[in-house]
Amino acid sequence: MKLDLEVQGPNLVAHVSGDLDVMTAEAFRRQVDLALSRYRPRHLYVDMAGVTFVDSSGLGAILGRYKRVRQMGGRMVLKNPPAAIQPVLELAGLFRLMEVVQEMDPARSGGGSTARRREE
Amino acid sequence: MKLDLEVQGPNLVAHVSGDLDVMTAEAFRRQVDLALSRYRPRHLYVDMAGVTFVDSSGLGAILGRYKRVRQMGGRMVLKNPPAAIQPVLELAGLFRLMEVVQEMDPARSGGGSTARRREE
Amino acid sequence: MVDENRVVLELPSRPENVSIARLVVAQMAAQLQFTVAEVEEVKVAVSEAVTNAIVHGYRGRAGIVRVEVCARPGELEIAVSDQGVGIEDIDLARQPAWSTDPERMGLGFVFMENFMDSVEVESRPGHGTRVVMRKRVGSGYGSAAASGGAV
Amino acid sequence: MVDENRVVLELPSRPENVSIARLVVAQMAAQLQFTVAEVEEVKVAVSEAVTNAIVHGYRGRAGIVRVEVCARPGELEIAVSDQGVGIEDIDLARQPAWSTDPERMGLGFVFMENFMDSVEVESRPGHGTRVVMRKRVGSGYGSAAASGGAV
Ligand SMILES: Nc1ncnc2c1ncn2[C@@H]1O[C@H](COP(=O)(O)OP(=O)(O)O)[C@@H](O)[C@H]1O
Ligand SMILES: Nc1ncnc2c1ncn2[C@@H]1O[C@H](COP(=O)(O)OP(=O)(O)O)[C@@H](O)[C@H]1O
Repeated sequence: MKLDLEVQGPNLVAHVSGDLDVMTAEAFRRQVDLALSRYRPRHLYVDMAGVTFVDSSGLGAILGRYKRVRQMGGRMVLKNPPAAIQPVLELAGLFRLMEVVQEMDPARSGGGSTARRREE
Repeated sequence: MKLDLEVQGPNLVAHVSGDLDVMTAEAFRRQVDLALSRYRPRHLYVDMAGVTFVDSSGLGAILGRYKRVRQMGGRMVLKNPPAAIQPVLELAGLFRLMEVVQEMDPARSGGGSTARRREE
Repeated sequence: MVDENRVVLELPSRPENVSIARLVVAQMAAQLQFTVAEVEEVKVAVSEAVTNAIVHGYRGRAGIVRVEVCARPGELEIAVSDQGVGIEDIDLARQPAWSTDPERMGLGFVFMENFMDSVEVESRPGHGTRVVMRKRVGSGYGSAAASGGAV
Repeated sequence: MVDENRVVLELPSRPENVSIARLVVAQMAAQLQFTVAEVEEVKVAVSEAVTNAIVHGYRGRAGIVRVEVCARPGELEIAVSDQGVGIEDIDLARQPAWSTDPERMGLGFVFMENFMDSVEVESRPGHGTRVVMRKRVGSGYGSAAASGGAV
């Protein structure tokens, strides 16, 4: 798992890639929580374009951040979940719980035109 | 392992991809030999751009075709071996035994400008 | 494939070994000509079972997780066993969103059941747990997503 | 990694299982931070040893190839064992270009020796063979290609 954190104006964008499982979920949790405490962003975007695998341990880390951002009064948006991991997100009900956006060309994007326009 | 055979004028071009090991070497041998018998090409080009792995079983299949083509009076040219498999080819002495060409953009090529020009 | 191919994997109970179990079952599922989407489902199911053995069965202590993957014509069978603490009440453990660990979501068995055709659990408290899952080629894709929404 | 991670794989002697051995060692080598080129070398070495167990040890008959992969800080150890026919003359078997099978090239041990730091072979005719190979992180890359030309 690889995580790049980017502050975009009032928002935090987390670019995740690789596997989100019991091995990597804790590092995801720790690093995102640290950034949430340090920068106190308004909203959290999690860009999943490079994610190759998610199971319930990975989902737990995502949902934990969702709860925290909500408590801080913000919103969490999932960006570009690849087709391979969508059944897991769907079965867990994530698509009903949080906003999910799919960009035209995720590889090119530094943080997401679709998502950001909604914020402005 | 996936093998596409293409007749280009007097030559046969074999596009191989995937793993060349004990599981797949026999299919490579059988299919190339069948094409050599059927089309009696002058020379054999083996395009390895998509090859992900080669061990001594895979090398045996390549060297066997080399010997057969030489017996038929032709030449065998290895095209675009990826960096990952070059130590194996080198250690086996293949680079001294047969011609190896690297094209600029292997993905685009249907049979190889560099190699074919040498034949004309 | 004429007869069956039975591969056994013994993994120390370390988080980094869950991905090894996934790799092996994915390779065997692909050889059986499961679709790409079905292979993903099998990976999630085995990931949940092996994670449970490590996290719940051994609770972070050293132990061996045994993964048996059996490929037969048209079917993949996966057995994951540990010699850990075992499960007191299997029916309760299998309930959606139920977990003995407040940090976890209780979705492991939900995923195993939705992504495989059958899931059997045997357990003896103090002795260990064995989960046997089966999936037939061409039976799984699309069925899981339809029931969406366990949280 | 503080202590060692010892993964055991039991593979039926079928050609399609050689790739499973490669996947597992590649994953464990990558976790030890071998370079991409070193991981490729380890894959070739294990591929040769497992292929030998299937092709020479069991000669196409059914049997189990046991692959033990042990990752320690800075070192990977791989043991491949079979209970096949065994090797009469180990020194002869290890000679470059020597093979009991006219269809094969006799390069298996050449690759194991060039791509790993050490290779030990134990064998008892009629009982089986065990090959133990080790590679240290940061020792292998570039050394193999330099000696080129076994054929
Ligand atoms: N191998 C196991 N050993 C002991 N207990 C287990 C095992 N697998 C599952 N359990 C129990 O079943 C519960 C539910 O498991 P699961 O649905 O996978 O959810 P989670 O892993 O999120 O807790 C666990 O919280 C645990 O109490
Ligand atoms: N596991 C084994 N069981 C029995 N014989 C073996 C085994 N491994 C190697 N050998 C013997 O050693 C010889 C040389 O092996 P190797 O260098 O790998 O070349 P090749 O596989 O091309 O024959 C083989 O031809 C075989 O006679």
